[in-house]
Amino acid sequence: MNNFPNSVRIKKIVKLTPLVNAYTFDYPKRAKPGQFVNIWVPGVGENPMSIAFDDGKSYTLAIAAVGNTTKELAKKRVGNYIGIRGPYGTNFSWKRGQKIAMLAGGYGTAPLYFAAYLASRENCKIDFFLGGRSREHLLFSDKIKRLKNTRFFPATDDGSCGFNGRNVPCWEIQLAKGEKYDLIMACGPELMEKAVSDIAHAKKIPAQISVERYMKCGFGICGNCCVDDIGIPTCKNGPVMDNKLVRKIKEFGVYHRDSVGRRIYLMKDLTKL
Amino acid sequence: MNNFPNSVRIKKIVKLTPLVNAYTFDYPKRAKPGQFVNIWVPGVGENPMSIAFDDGKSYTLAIAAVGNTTKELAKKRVGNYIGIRGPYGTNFSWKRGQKIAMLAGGYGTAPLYFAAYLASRENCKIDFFLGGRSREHLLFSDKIKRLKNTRFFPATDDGSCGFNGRNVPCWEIQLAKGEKYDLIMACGPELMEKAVSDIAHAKKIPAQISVERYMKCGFGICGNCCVDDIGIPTCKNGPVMDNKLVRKIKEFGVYHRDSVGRRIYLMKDLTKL
Amino acid sequence: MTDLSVKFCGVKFNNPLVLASGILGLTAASWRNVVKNGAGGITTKSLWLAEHIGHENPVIIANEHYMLNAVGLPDAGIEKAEEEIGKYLGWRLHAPLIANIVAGSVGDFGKLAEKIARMKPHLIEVNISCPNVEGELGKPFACVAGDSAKVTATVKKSLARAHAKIPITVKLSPNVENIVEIARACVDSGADALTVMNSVGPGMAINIETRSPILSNKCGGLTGPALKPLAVKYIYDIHRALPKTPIIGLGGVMTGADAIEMMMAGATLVGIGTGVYYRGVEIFKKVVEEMHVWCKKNGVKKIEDIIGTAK
Amino acid sequence: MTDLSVKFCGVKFNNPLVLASGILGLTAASWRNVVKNGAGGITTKSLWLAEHIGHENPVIIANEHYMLNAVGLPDAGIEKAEEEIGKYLGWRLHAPLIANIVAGSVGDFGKLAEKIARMKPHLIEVNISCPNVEGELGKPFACVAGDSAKVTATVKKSLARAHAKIPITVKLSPNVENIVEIARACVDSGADALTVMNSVGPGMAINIETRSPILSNKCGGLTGPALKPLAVKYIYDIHRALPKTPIIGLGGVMTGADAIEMMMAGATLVGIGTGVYYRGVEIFKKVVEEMHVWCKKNGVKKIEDIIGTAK
Ligand SMILES: Cc1cc2nc3c(=O)[nH]c(=O)nc-3n(C[C@H](O)[C@H](O)[C@H](O)COP(=O)(O)OP(=O)(O)OC[C@H]3O[C@@H](n4cnc5c(N)ncnc54)[C@H](O)[C@@H]3O)c2cc1C
Ligand SMILES: Cc1cc2nc3c(=O)[nH]c(=O)nc-3n(C[C@H](O)[C@H](O)[C@H](O)COP(=O)(O)OP(=O)(O)OC[C@H]3O[C@@H](n4cnc5c(N)ncnc54)[C@H](O)[C@@H]3O)c2cc1C
Ligand SMILES: Cc1cc2nc3c(=O)[nH]c(=O)nc-3n(C[C@H](O)[C@H](O)[C@H](O)COP(=O)(O)O)c2cc1C
Ligand SMILES: Cc1cc2nc3c(=O)[nH]c(=O)nc-3n(C[C@H](O)[C@H](O)[C@H](O)COP(=O)(O)O)c2cc1C
Ligand code: FES
Ligand code: FES
Repeated sequence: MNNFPNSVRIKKIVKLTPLVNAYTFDYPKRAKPGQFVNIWVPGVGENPMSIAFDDGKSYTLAIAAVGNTTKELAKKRVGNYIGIRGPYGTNFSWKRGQKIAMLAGGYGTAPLYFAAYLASRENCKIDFFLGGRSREHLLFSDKIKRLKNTRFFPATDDGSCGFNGRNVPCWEIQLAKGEKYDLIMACGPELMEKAVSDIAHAKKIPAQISVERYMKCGFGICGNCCVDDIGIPTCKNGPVMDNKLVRKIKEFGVYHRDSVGRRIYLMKDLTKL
Repeated sequence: MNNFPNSVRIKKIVKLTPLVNAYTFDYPKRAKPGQFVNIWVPGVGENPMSIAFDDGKSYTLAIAAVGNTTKELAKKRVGNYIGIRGPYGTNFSWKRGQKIAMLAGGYGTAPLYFAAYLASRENCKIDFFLGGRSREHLLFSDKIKRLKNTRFFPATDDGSCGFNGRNVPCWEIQLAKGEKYDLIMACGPELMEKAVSDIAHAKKIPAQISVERYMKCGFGICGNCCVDDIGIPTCKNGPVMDNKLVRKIKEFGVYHRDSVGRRIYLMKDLTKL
Repeated sequence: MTDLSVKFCGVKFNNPLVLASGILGLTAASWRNVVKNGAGGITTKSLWLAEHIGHENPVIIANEHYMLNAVGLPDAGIEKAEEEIGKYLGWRLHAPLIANIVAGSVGDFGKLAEKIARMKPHLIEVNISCPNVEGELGKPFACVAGDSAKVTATVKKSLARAHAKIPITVKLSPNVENIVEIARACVDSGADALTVMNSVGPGMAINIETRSPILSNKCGGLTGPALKPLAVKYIYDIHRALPKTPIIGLGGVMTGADAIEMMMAGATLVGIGTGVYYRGVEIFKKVVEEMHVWCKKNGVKKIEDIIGTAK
Repeated sequence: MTDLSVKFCGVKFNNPLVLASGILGLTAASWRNVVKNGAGGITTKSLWLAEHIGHENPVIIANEHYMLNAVGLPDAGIEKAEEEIGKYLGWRLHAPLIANIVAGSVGDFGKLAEKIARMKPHLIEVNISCPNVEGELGKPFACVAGDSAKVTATVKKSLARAHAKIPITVKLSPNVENIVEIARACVDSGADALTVMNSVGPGMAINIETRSPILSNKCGGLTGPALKPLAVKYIYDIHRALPKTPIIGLGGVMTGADAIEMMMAGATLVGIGTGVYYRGVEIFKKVVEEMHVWCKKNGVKKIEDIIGTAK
């Protein structure tokens, strides 16, 4: 019941891509893939970040330096204090031995790598469709390659690595070849997730999707992350949601709400909806 | 950790003596002999009362109507609400099969009856020295008589029942006859308890004594019940204390403090101490 | 079954529990979700005339003892209010909507009230007591009887001008020394009801490793179960001074017993906000159930019978 | 081992934790028992010039969320004070004695201060902020800057007249809107230090089966861990406004981290009262131990170095 930030010292910082650093620190609570923490940079701000890995003693987060809090974080050194609270939200789950397709994009790769790491050890068969702008922006690709029971399908917009294009079309090729999956997991840009949701729904394949919204508290009080029209908070009833629930989210893939609750449309022409 | 009064409905009221009524009510917490509750009469006051009996479902208290709260209480009917919080404080304890002398006076009889009821079922041999003004003021005498392994030694100032005199001299007669006790328990007027403490100390017989002081909170905060010179609160470290500790209480049998913390001497000439 | 329904300024509520302003209060969908979880009525997040940016995160911190918040009253302004209120009322749910309004000047309160009234919420709650928002005097309006009266009168006048017969409740701050005087000033200036109370403080929490106040605003409103005795005392005093003025009582309500206690002090409606943190959004159903159990055990047929019966 | 000693108005304390006034504070024996349990210093229960009867029981109620008290400042008067203070000082313990004094008029404060000064306590704490005791204006002195200043000046004058060089700390009430203004008025009138803060409220708790306020005084001072953010905020603001005035900070301190937080806000000494309810009288030893562990982990050599270092 304690949602005050815990001060943790950064133990390790590894540059993963030009934009993304991996930060590791000891943390007393355990996490499951798909869950997130709020990371606080004193005097600057606080933002939700998925847990990229939990080795039973420390967490690793993969953080892209995009705005002023994450850029300030990028200046931190090993030994500096940061504030962490959580883990919050729901997680990806699977059954032993399932055949799973994972569709990951951007920093969304982090929780799915964590899931793949665990599921592959419960002899699930994993097809990991990792999309990104170019080779250097593919997060954790070397680690994913080394996972057993896992086939790695990179997809880059510039074709510099693997399939030349988005990871969803690359996945559809496998489907067309008759690949059967017991479960789909998607985490990344919303439009990618929307496409996965539509396909999984059409083909009646169970799917779990990470629905991310602008978050303030992270524990179901402020209401900023509530989605239309079911009105539930994605920080508490998500971020990972079953596709049956995601299908009921009218705004999914259409709009989300900013920090004052105003509707922001993903694509201009969708405003008519 | 909840020290708010619980509202309980009075289940049974039995007149024990001209002054003392026995009140029975259901209570969710279990008690041990020697412990007390604070009984609250809304709009009037609240006072500490020993638990005379706990049958595993309900408490019975034996309450003398002496001042305005207890007199107001005496007007209550079965079904009326009263406020109870506790049980507070320490309790009498014994080992299976011990030979125990119990010296009880006034409402002090209540906790010792409760102890005798339990100890006699753990085949302790009990000599119960019950003192009081006259036959009708002897509390629970019929119940005590019916306890097995228990010898009943009533003592009345007016000789109307049993030994004509105080219960301590009556007990000393038994000691003189060579009765050996493993344990002494005393609960009643302080001067009676002081005499027991001195005799037990002199004869090196382990003894437990109920030290009662003016109480307000009942859980070790207000300090009103702290005894000189060890300064510990009798509501929390007592009321039942080992005689070794009681010997360190300089004020025991000499003075106590009233509701403003002023010293009140039991006997006028002791003020020089 | 006990009849838990209450009438508040003529508006019927199926049970006396209303969602407090600022908790899960941004969208119609969220209000409906709270109604689905048992609330008898809904109060919106504070609505501004125009967009109002809140504070940076962290804005809410909480532990087992208390919650501190300095969300900073973020809002997207009147158009968004119209969409959400219209959408909610369109669903014809049986849980009345209380539109909470806030403004930085007395004049804006009037303008905003008029625009909100056109959307026909069941009640308008005038928030003059947010500890993090200060009026001209550098103090919340609610801290000065004169200011409170002026805002109340201005809102009533503008509603009358717009021929809107929507009752208004003025939300008072606990951070004053003369709450009864301020309550009276509001009622004398036309307030139909009073909401007692907003968060306490502000208070501060410092992270000792980084020696930094945790909230980005450094301090924030203090709430939680431990603050309930303040709300009960204020409601008790105000109800005795103004027995005919209905009260929405809130502040630390977690259980059915708390809600009953608040009604006995003098509240007709009971708000729950921080309780959602300690018992989840299902708290409304749980508290309604606890009230039923207590009423049955104590022979209360209609909950309205216990209002203001504390000795 | 970290040096936890602090100097307060020239008086040395082995650790910064002092027993708050009103808890286990009636007799020298009780003070010694608290020192034995780790307190660095002792504050007496409020002392009156003459006998003062407190309220009937119930006077203290508490649950896991808060404590409400309306003990009513009972005291046996000056003779008893002389006995107990003399007895305690006679034992030459290394824990300074802070004599807390209270009076119903400005004049009595002066007379009482002079008599108490003769008993040579290490410090005198002037309690102008008990929520249940009201001055002429029907409000505690601490609620009016002018009254607070007058009491402070009177006490300083009478001590000077008695050539008593005992530092005084004035105990402020949290139930005000301008605590910094009142703090400044006290310091300008000669207060050597400030004690921040007394209990909040008053608040009320009603027993719903009997529909009766539980405290015999109906309402009482609110304390407990949830009130700490108010104390931290007040200490933070007062220390910034009056950096040279040492502060005894108290209000909801339960752990070593709480004490450190309060010192970082600006307190030199940290009081613990209600904490004895939640963690027993051993709380002083426990908190001292927790401060040692934290200081070791964070490289703090002398506890005085952290005073007022919150950003
Ligand atoms: C559940 C969840 C998990 C996330 N996991 C990761 C992760 O593992 N790695 C990573 O790099 N990023 C992650 N993000 C996104 C991350 O929160 C934003 O990149 C970060 O907040 C940017 O903050 P900023 O202050 O640096 O930039 P800003 O300039 O403040 O914002 C840049 C963009 O980030 C988003 N953003 C900002 N604040 C928030 C907020 N409080 N909540 C949600 N989105 C916000 C907005 O879309 C904004 O446009 C996650 C977001 C959510 C909701
Ligand atoms: C641990 C303990 C156990 C007790 N058990 C019993 C019992 O089982 N049955 C019983 O009849 N009485 C018992 N008493 C005594 C009982 O508390 C008083 O008789 C009762 O408080 C009288 O209150 P009153 O308001 O009716 O009378 P008052 O006129 O207020 O007081 C009459 C006398 O009762 C004593 N008294 C009053 N208030 C208190 C108080 N708060 N704490 C302690 N003593 C007080 C004082 O000696 C006083 O002179 C016990 C007292 C203590 C401390
Ligand atoms: C996170 C949070 C946000 C709040 N926002 C508002 C607000 O926008 N407008 C308002 O009038 N009160 C606001 N409040 C105050 C609550 O409506 C309520 O008055 C207060 O929290 C006491 O009730 P509670 O203890 O049930 O939360 C907020 C409280 C919290 C905890
Ligand atoms: C039971 C009780 C009695 C108190 N009596 C006094 C008093 O006599 N004089 C005084 O100045 N403060 C008194 N106080 C206030 C405390 O000294 C302290 O200022 C307040 O309780 C906040 O600290 P805490 O949270 O550590 O208890 C009392 C508090 C309690 C709980
Ligand atoms: S982030 Fe506050 S409710 Fe989800
Ligand atoms: S009665 Fe309050 S300390 Fe014992």
